[in-house]
Amino acid sequence: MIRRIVLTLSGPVVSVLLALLVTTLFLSLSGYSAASAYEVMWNYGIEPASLVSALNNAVPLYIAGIAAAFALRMGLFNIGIDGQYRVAALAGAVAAAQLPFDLAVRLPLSLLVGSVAGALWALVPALLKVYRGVNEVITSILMNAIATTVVAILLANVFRAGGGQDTGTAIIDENGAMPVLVDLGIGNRTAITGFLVVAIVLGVLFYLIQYRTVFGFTLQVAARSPDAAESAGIKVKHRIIWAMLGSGAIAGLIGMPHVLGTAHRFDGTLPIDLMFTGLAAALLGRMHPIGMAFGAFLLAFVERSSQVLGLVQLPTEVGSVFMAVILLSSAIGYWFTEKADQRIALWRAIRARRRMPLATDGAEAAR
Amino acid sequence: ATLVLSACSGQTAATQPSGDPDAPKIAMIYGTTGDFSFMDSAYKGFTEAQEKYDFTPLDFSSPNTDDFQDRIDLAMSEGAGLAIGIGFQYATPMAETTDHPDTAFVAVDIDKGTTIPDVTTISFAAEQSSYLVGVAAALASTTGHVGFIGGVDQPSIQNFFVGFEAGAKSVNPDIVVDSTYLSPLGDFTGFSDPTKGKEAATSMYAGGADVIYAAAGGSGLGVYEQALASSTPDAKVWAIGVDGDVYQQVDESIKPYILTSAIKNVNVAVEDSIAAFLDGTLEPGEQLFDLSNDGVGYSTSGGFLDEFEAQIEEARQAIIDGDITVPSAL
Amino acid sequence: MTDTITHVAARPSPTRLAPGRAALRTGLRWALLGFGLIVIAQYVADAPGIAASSTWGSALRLTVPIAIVAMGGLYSERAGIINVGLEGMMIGGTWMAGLFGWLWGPWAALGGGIVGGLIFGLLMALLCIEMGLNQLIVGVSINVIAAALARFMADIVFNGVDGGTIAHSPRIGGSLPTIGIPFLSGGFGTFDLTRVMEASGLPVVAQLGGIVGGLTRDVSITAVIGLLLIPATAYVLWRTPFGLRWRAAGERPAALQALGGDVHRTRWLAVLIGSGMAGFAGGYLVLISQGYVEHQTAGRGFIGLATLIFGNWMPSGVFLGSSLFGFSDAVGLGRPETFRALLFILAIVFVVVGVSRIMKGERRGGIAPLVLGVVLVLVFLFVPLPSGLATAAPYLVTLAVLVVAGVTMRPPAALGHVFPRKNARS
Amino acid sequence: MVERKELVRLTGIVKRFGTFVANDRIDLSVKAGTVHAIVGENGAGKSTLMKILAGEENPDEGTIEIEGVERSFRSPREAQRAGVGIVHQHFLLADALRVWENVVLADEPGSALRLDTAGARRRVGELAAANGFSVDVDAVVRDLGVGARQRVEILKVLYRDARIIILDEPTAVLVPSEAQSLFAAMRAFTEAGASVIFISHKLDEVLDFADEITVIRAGEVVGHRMPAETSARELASLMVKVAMPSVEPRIEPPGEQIVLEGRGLTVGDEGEVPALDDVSFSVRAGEILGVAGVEGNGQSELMLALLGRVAARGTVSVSGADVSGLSTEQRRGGGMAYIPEDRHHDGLVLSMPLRENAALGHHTHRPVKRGPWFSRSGAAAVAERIIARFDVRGGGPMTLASSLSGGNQQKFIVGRELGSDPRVLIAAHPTRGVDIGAQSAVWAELIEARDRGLGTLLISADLDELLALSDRVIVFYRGTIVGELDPRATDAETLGEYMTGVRSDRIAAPIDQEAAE
Ligand SMILES: Nc1ncnc2c1ncn2[C@@H]1O[C@H](COP(=O)(O)OP(=O)(O)OP(=O)(O)O)[C@@H](O)[C@H]1O
Ligand SMILES: Nc1ncnc2c1ncn2[C@@H]1O[C@H](COP(=O)(O)OP(=O)(O)OP(=O)(O)O)[C@@H](O)[C@H]1O
Ligand SMILES: [Mg+2]
Ligand SMILES: [Mg+2]
Repeated sequence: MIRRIVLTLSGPVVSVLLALLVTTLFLSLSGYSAASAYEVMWNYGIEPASLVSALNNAVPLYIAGIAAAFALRMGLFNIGIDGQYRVAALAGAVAAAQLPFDLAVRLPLSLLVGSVAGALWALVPALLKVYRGVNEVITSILMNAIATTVVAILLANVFRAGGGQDTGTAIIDENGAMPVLVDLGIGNRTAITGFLVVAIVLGVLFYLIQYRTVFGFTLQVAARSPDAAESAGIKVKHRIIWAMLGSGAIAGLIGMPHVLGTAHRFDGTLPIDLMFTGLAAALLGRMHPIGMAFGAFLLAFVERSSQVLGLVQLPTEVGSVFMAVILLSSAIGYWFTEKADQRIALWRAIRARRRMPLATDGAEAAR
Repeated sequence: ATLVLSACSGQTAATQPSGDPDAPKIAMIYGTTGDFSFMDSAYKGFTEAQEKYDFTPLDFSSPNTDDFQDRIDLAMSEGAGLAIGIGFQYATPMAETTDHPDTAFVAVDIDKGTTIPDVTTISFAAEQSSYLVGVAAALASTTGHVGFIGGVDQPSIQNFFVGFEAGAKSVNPDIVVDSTYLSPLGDFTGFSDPTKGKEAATSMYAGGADVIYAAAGGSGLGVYEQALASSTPDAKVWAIGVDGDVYQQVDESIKPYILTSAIKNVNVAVEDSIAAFLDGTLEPGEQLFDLSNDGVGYSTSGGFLDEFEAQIEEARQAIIDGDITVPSAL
Repeated sequence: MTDTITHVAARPSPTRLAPGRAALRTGLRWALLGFGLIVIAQYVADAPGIAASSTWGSALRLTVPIAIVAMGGLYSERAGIINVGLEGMMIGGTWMAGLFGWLWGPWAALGGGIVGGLIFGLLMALLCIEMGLNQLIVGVSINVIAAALARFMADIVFNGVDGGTIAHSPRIGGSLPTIGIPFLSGGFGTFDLTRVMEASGLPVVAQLGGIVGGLTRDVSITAVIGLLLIPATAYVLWRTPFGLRWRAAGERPAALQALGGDVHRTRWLAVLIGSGMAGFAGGYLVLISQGYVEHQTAGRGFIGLATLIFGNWMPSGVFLGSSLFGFSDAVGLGRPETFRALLFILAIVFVVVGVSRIMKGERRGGIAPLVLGVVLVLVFLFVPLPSGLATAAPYLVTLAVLVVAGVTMRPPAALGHVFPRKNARS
Repeated sequence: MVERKELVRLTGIVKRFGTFVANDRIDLSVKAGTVHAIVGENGAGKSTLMKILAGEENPDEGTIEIEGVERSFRSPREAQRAGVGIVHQHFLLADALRVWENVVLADEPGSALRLDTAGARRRVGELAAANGFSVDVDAVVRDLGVGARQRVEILKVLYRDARIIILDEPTAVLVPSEAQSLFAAMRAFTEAGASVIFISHKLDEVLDFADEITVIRAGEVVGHRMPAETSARELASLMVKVAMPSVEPRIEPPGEQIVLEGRGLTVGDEGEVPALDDVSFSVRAGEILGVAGVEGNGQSELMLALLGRVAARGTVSVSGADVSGLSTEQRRGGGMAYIPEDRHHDGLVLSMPLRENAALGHHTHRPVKRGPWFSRSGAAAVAERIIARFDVRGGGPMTLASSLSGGNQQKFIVGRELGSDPRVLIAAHPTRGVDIGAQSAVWAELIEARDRGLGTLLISADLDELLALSDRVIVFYRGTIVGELDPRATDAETLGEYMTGVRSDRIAAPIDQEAAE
């Protein structure tokens, strides 16, 4: 048991160390001082405001990670998350601004509208995969580009409320916006967004659905062996559709923290790259709800702390390089720890065998 | 390869910004350089100011679109006396940050008519310069057909088109003005895809346009290249640049095809506000950079506009005098 | 491009490489139908752009980078390694092409592109083949790393150099030659027949001149090399010992290994060649802009990946897919009526496909194209298209064709499977 | 018997996987021109030994001598050069490639720049013809049946001029006629001076065709016999400590109630020759209805149709209730159980533990399903029960299915399917590739379930199994039933005639079929 815990923990630790090593190497070779970079990043990163901001920014990454993982556990690579959250953010922003209800009704409804929009956008690749055998990756890529255009057209011709350079939809007042969960009050801007609750709920739901329900079980079976699934009475096509719908519905919430929490409108300049950073968080966390939370926080932390790199005359890109390397080294880190674990297991087994009398032979050991 | 790279690296590891510690700190908060447009221009203004004046620069750039507030906070917490935000997205967070006694705010490239308490807002009348290059385009065109290539289909770029079209039509009401945007709102690849810029220009030149105004950031490179490629000995075609004086930036071989550039002096705005802050004259309120104060304009490098100078200047004066009101998309 | 409709499901290795008589005849029939439609569409939609040499020239130039990067993906995926990192390899290609081109000229830029792609190909091979890491993770990481590194390194190398900034390399002096076909499209200073045909304005003649001229006039040597890579790859794939092993490595590596083939070496080679090609595609882009421009790949690596799947992991399919994409992209960049003309052509083709399928008794396969075709006809006749829609033209067209085509996708059977070095169990 | 030259000598071969010894000081000598059989229970180490000889695994100790020369193979290729060729227990063919491509792979004729396609096809075609194999060299392997696939595997070996041909359980998947032609081919090889090493769990054929027999148990050689001097019983007792599987004649007749019935079942698109053509049959409670037929004559389609996995015309009823419109899940819920043809393909999820595998098909009801939840403890209990009751050896509920031996995997599936007390069982090749110990166990379970009233549709390629277990046998040929036989009054030979279309009780059926083609 202890070995398992140590092993699970050592994966990320080794990854981060590896990432530090590689980034340091890079910075040094390019003639920068890595130590000073890490120092300012760390000092800025651990300020309360930074930690809170990282936590808030980790929320959309986490949601994106869950969305990706939801499909990946069914063996589907939903690379269309990008388009799904874009469409959903527009729909959600319009709903949050226009619905004639109080916050208690309007907020959940807007979230629901976003989810439904995201799910519908994901339905296209799902249906094409099931009924036309078209790989979901290709349709998702196409749907992303189409989403951008469709959203732009809708925004320009239908929903635009802002003037001048502001292309946004109508402003969402406090009756539609996500309230602050708690203001820690330790320094400037240490309010934690209410979306943290949404993220936690999603994480729990993800865990329960994927790990604990019969539905999750059937998804796993369908992913690993479609034929065994069919023979056991599990309809693989339905699982594909549900997995994509679920992924899309979750993806629909990715843009909501920005829309309902930060910008209070949809303005066509959603944070980009949330999909890939979220995917990175998912992969970092091995698609486990808790692991992904760590992954998302880590990435958000690096993103936030790299803002100060300008202080040491370093380009902000160092942050991106660092994040990219972390992603890669996470894979390598797990590889190392797995190898190490196998070694240890083998070594122990050999020792155990040596201590045992030679009465039992190989056949027994095999059983 | 790394050895070669570090050998030609200009940077050294500097742990602290240069300059004396008592000098005032000035922060520029912006997206990322390399947009071939106002970010680059602003950055140029910031670096040039560092050479002229004594202050400690705080260079805060970030590619993200959801941390404008963070960067304002960062500038304040680092003790910046002045924080210059580049881009209209700073308007809202700066308006919401009401308590900044020790830090003056400048917001660059804000919509005209925006006033924020305790913030200096700088806006550019880009439609005016576009109008003038539209006039130039119509005068230079022999086919009665000109074109516009925008990077991203967003209001700030549409504004260039509106001015350009009005200018061209003022010379020749029957002129055909084509327009194309390379990517939709929200997809910024249109600012950095010279391949597409080039093909859009190919198609426009082939369709009969002989002057193309490119407001497309890095994609403009493709348009300029195509002006050279589409020209034949008997039919020369032109390209018009944007933001800075493109004639000065491109290769010798392309220079003969750059008719003019619509200039938007973001660098001047940045430099001026730094100077004003340092000698204590920076006032909150709106500053409009337009033709009247040379905040926007057009370039004459290459001398291709010499024969039309009178007409363009006339239009310019008319705008300054208010005889012509240039339409705006903003 | 209309040929895509007839594009059939992946077949195993063709018994003959050159298309047979019957295939040629169907191909010809579709080409004639397509050409006829283009002529009609030009007049119906009043869109000279649809048959203009500029449009077809653009289509060719926009097709090439996608085709090359997709072929690069084909190399690694046919060997069993999923390549989501194409975009990153392409970015590496643009950066290195910028560097090499600036230092040593345009030919070197192409070489630099290959080198840039190879750097990430090496990484991918090492991590995916040797260490057996998850190929999706590696691919995604390569994309992220390449983008970050390109900017970081540009800051160090290009920034501050005369004519360079963090976002672009100094201009590449000189360019590679372009060629045309003598007496047809004015190659080598000869008479340019197609230009005269196009200018004549005569129905059929002008369109033929426009299309042929556009496709053959002033074609850059890079495009020629890039397009030649497609038949070359098809040859390698189907007609060489390496090709056989390469396919086996992606279908059933254990079978290859059991017969003494070296799965790892085959996969290494395939990944490296593929990454070099992805980088080459980057180099192609750089030569168009005469320098590296940050983000200039603009997602073409992903489009390449989509094209690869669209093309069912076949060189011919990749060619069709990328031409479809390139052509609609060119049309989307042109005047709005050109886009309407394309809509018209698609509508008619879909209706024809639908009707002919229904007449052949494939009722279910015929309904989708018929409905889509009729909808497009109605849109063409009655709905004014929003101007912004044109930017999505290639994506919409590709999606529509996918809906209609009904291709059975057949990815390499071992795609994504790790093949450990020792004690491999199938 | 004339004294023959020794072609292969293995001495003191030891192979360890981790701490587990798969081969323990094995000595083996194979003479030229002979068929040398190796028998042993599942997991005894036969395949491992052969992989060592074929250069795919390195022995930890011991030496390999080929024609008296000591060799150490570092790769399969070196073994091939030395004349060793192996046909694997599980086929190693690339489905998407053509026959000739699979054969010449890694030894292609022509230069590096040009594969001599024509030459390769000719060569493979000639090889096939010379050995009496009827395979289309241009066929895509995906479209081939098992028999043809095996011939391709053998062609691979012959193409490389192997003199030592290893066949690892080649007959497990073959029907008798195919097996007969394989034995004929084996004879031809030995007459040409080659040696065949032959692994099988079917002791009869070992006794009939081998010249020498080596018995392995738990990684060690426990016996060496000549076929003439031994019996199946003796071999079995050397291999394992269980009796030969046998079936007592049944005392009570099957019940009267019809539990499974198919009426006019047809599978296939309109306008095509149907894979299953208007098949009607019924199974009564407590009855085992055997289905004989060469693989690919509609049996798979029948099973899928009964299970509701393919679209079929006609009706299926269970205990009198029409289930044609129901999904697989509903049919299983209604008391249908299914032992699939290929345990790896659709019987188990190899990468999941036994706990999850035990839940397959039982996931719609308690104890696995509690409300919407998947009950881990419920599933584990089911797995425990199967493991205990069906003597599945090799691990507990958390063991991965992939790490069980084939026989134990099979027992686990049988246990899972019978564990829910179904009314109807559709069982395909329930003892394929399973050692005789496991075979006895599986048979006993099927008989016991039968006596409890289970109606079984038994599809098997093993005619002895069919004849031993069935109460009635129907024979499939080209998608239709061509005969119904009483197993007590018939023999394998007669069955074979029906199976190959030589005989048919279906009036005018053969003419019909011909017309359809
Ligand atoms: N790659 C491997 N790693 C670990 N253990 C292995 C491996 N291959 C085989 N073994 C072990 O070696 C033992 C012998 O396996 P082998 O394949 O030789 O059995 P076999 O006699 O061929 O059985 P069967 O009759 O089922 O084919 C197995 O029980 C297994 O535990
Ligand atoms: N991953 C594994 N680790 C350890 N042992 C394994 C593993 N996979 C298979 N084995 C063992 O290897 C032995 C032989 O494996 P093989 O692939 O030959 O299957 P098999 O048991 O012979 O199956 P079948 O009876 O279907 O032919 C089996 O006894 C099994 O226990
Ligand atoms: Mg075996
Ligand atoms: Mg076996």
